[in-house]
Amino acid sequence: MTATDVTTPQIQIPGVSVEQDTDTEDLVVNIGPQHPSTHGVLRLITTLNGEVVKEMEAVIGYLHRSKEKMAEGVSYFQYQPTIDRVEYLSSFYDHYAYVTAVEKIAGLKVPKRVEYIRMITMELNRITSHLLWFGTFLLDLGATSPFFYAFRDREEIFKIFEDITGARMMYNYYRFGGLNNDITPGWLDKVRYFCDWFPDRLDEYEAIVNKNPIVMDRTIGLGLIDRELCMKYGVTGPNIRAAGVPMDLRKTNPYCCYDEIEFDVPVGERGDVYDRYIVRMKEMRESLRIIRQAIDKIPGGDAAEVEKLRQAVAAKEEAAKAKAKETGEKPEPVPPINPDFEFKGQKINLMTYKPPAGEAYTTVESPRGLLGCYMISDGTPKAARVKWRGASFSNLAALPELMIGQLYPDLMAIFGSLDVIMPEVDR
Amino acid sequence: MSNVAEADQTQENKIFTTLQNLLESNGIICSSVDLLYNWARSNSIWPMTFATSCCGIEMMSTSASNFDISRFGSEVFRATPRQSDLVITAGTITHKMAPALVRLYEQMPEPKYVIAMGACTVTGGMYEDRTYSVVRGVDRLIPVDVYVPGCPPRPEALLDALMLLQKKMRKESIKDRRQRAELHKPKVRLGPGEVLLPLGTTDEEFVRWGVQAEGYNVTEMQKNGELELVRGNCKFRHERADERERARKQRTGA
Amino acid sequence: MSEPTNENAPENKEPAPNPPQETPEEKGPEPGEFGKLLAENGLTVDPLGPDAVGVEMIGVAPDKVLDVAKFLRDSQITKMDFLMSVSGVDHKEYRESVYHVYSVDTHKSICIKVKADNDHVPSLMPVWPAADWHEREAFDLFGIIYDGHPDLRRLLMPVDWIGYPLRKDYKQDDPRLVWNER
Amino acid sequence: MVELVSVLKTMAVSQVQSYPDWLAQLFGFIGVSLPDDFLLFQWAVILFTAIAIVGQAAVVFMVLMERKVLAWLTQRIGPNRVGPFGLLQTLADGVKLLFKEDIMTRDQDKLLFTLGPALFFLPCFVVYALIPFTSELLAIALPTGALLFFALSSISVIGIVISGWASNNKYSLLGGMRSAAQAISYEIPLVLAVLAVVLYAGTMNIRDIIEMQNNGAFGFPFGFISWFSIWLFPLSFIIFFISSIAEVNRIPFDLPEAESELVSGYNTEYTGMKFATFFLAEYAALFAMGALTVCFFFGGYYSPLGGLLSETLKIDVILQSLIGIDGFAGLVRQLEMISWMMLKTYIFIFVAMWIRGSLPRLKPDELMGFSWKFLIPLSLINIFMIAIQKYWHVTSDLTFGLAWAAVLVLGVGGFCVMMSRHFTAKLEERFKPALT
Repeated sequence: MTATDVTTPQIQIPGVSVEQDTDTEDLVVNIGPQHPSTHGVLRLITTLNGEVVKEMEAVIGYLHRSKEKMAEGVSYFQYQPTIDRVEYLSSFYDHYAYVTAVEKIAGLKVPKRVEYIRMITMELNRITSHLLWFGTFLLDLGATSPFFYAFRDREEIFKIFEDITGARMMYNYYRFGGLNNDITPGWLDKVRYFCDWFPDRLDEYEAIVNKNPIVMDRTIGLGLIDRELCMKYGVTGPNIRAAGVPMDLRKTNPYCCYDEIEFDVPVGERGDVYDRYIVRMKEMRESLRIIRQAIDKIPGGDAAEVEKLRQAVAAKEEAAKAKAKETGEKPEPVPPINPDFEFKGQKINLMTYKPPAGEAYTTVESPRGLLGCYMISDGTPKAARVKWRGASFSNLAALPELMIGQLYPDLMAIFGSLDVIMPEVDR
Repeated sequence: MSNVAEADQTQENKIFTTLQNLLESNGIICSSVDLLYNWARSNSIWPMTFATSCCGIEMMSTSASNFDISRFGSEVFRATPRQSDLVITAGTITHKMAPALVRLYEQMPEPKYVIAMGACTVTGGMYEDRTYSVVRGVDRLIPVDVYVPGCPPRPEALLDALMLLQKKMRKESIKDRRQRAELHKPKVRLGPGEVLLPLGTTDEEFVRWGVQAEGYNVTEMQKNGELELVRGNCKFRHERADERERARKQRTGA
Repeated sequence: MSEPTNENAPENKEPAPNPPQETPEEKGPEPGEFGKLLAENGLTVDPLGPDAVGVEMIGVAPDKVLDVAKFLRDSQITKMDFLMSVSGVDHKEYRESVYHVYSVDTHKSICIKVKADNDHVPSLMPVWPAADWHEREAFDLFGIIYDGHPDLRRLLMPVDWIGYPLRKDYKQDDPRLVWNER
Repeated sequence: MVELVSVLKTMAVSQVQSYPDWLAQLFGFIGVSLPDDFLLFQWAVILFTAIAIVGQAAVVFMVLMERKVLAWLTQRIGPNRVGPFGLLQTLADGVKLLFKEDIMTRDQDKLLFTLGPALFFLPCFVVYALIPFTSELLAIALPTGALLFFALSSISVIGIVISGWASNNKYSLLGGMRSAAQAISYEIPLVLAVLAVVLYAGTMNIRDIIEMQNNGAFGFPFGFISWFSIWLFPLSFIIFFISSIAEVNRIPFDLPEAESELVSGYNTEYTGMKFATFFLAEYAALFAMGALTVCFFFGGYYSPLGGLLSETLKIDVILQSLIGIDGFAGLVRQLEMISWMMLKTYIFIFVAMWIRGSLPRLKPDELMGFSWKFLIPLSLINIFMIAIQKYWHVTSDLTFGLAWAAVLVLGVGGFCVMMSRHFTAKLEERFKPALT
């Protein structure tokens, strides 16, 4: 819908101008900072002409928690719990960006098993994030039930996460060059079970929503984003993919082990709200596909098997030591297990760990788009500068332009479809 | 919600008055009214949808299927403060957000309760040190009834806090509650949008939070020192210019 | 599109025309792919070598940064059309504005560093409009003034905030924040 | 004054043809003899009071029912802490709201702010006087009952607009304005849909319409088969049901208080008992609309099993013999009627709640478009068809009746196809700017 479609038509009577004769006044509605559909603390100062938005200004910073200042006051490892709160719906991604930045600067080698586990957790996290988006987006449109269904399914993934990280939302699981702990025995089976169980739920949701005439009527052709606008504001993620630009860092600049895995990048046609919905739903299926492949390919397999290998090596070492004691010779070197099977790379003391001077800008394809972490290390135990480039920050910047000329109720549909999450905007 | 005018607190609730008379005259009626009153309100706590960050997601989880806050009659999340009894401060409160929270609290009708959910609103949490923008505990702004530690607390913890609040409500008397309400009335009346006042402006002109009002160039005014934006004392009472002058004199000892 | 990489491959992959400089030896790092290209087109920049990920960094003088940015955006070889972020950096003596730019077509990125001249840096909004909020943020937190920015005011902090909180010498001594005493 | 009283008296005599036998027997059993004047004139008042109490109870139950149904739809339990199965939950809410502080801000129009909820509440309950819960439990059986019902229920919109204006809140104002626009749009199809029934029945007396339904269409008077309206005008029913949901501001038509857009719409500024008044009135209106749907299309208080219970099985006689008191047969028949009435009404209320749990909200422009571009033309076509039907006395002949039913089905189907075409055309139109 273009701007000219919705603005009030001007009645042309010769000699009489409607604007002069009728005393109309614009209505300034101040949406937020506390409003049910601003997804947190955002303030939108909206000028309405009737129900048509004439002007909009976004005021942010209501959740500015000085994350970047905190990084300069604590050690690299101490900063890690804070990262969870930068973007709490998909905090594995922020951790990944941060941890890789340190690893790149320090040149730490990461075992392949770790990369695979990181990939599985990140993709599961993408599903939780998209599920929450699905629920709240439809809540913004006025449908209540999908919200509850989405939360029910998120709990299943939370159970999977809780097994290995011990937390529902704030995981703090990745470490420099490895993980905090290996996955638990049988965890992969749980993930596999989830992968088999979840597509049915997705089918159900799509059956409720995809062809729902009200949803279609409220979303199709609305909030059009094209490539130009994405470049203008730096819009990324499913929003740019819905506009037909296959910009996905997992494909274009593969990190982790995404280059060893087959997956598609869902792309929309028109770049409207409906396309963004469809792209996100398809992405969840792609994530499941990635997880399934990753489970099959993970080096070492289940944690129990790796543990067996580890025990075997330990037993051999014991035996060699005992033998050496008897004979009085040096113990024979025992071949270690494949380093790819380990969940920790180089052994480091995390509390005092400091990378050498250098800088890195690591980027991850988070559920909301391009997430960047710019880190400058000056060789001291504290980072000189950590800058977060949240995807939502740029996605939100495009909202005022998208909204001009649209109806007020469309604000919720368009804003919801951008999938903005405020802590990532304000940091 | 900036256009919502400040509540006219002089409006008396007639029911309160009549009931108080009843209470003072007859002890038996007092206890039975209290019983009914406490039973009713402790079982229908309507929270406000106030979620700023991470804890907000857990609050949503609490209302969702697996934890189901509706069992306690509290699933009626009202978006407007006028109809809610409880504000769950789910998430960090920053200096920029603080006036909004205080205003929301003041807009709620008595009896009103606060659950400080999560470490950030209890003490400032991980932002207690080394940050410049976070309020160290929401109890510096509004009175808190139940503190829920955790970062974020699990949904079960929030349910527990709700039950604790119910217990607290059942012990209260309608009379005490009224005295408390008197205590928490705002001391200084604010006009609509009067949050920050440049020096020498009339009451009609004002600069809104974080936004440039018409005719003002805040950056420039700040550069030239024309803008004396005072956030008042800890309760965000933004006094008028003369009151401000007096306060400054007192502070400096002049 | 993507070549097979070893497991420790840099994220923003270069086809590595210049492997990381092993022995700079007082010469300073040699210009990389973009540095050479810019030099060919008469735009001299300071080569700062690749960063830990392998992204080429160039230092540009404030008066030249608009030309360099325009060239990087319009050149058919570079096609740097996507500004990822603008970061302010405080080096105590001076402040720096760092631009990370990405190309959606060639999947390469570049880092442009501009030393602020007495806290003044030309705004790159004419080249990349995406810089709008990022530059406002850097102004808000570091006090870097972007000349030519149409609407430079505080973004994250309240309008009446005193000081630039992300500077190294920032001390929070605002008497108005009395509720913040501990 | 005297004239007025006499007019009223004659009205009462004409309305309340005779006081029911079972009631006289009941009073006789208690040992009270009522004066004739009382029974003639004040009977309506007593009945209305009784009905209002029943209605209040129904509304209080409905609030809980809504919460339980929504919980059930989303795999939750719902309120279960207060009383058995949480039955007293609404009572607790009500008492709490009664004791809440009543806030009125400085800049609000105090008179209108107070008047708003009352104006909304009053018509929603007055219409209960017009609903026949049984053949006797009816406060006033006006010959223009249906007309008065819609006239009264449309007053409540004024209450919403007034309270939206007086709140001095922009969200409230938007909500009030939306409500006015919505009411104007949806009252037309609502009345047009009923017009079909009225046209066919030849009366606006709601009780007479029900009685006619029980007398049967197609010359086959048995239970639900004889409810001619639903078989002859299914289209009317669909239009009526959609419009009635819009009329009582429920999802997908709850634009006046769209929570995700307008915070709480017209009642954003209301606290305590004033808000409770809105809350109650909304549910009262929903109940009234549900009851009206039953009256017009589903045989009102008559059993879908025909006379199976009362005539074939003679439960009234059995009960009377069990109790052993004369005069209770009539009472039992009345009880059966009110049970069927309530059951049918609650089925429709449940459907409304079900819809609330499943559908998203419409946009204001779509809402208007749906009414003006789709429902109103459809109901005009419907009336035209009914008029033909009436003119040719289609229902007197079974074969002709069936043929007409086929024509009706074709007509409805054709219109639905047209509708879907219209919809796809609209979508294509929307695609255009994106595709070019």
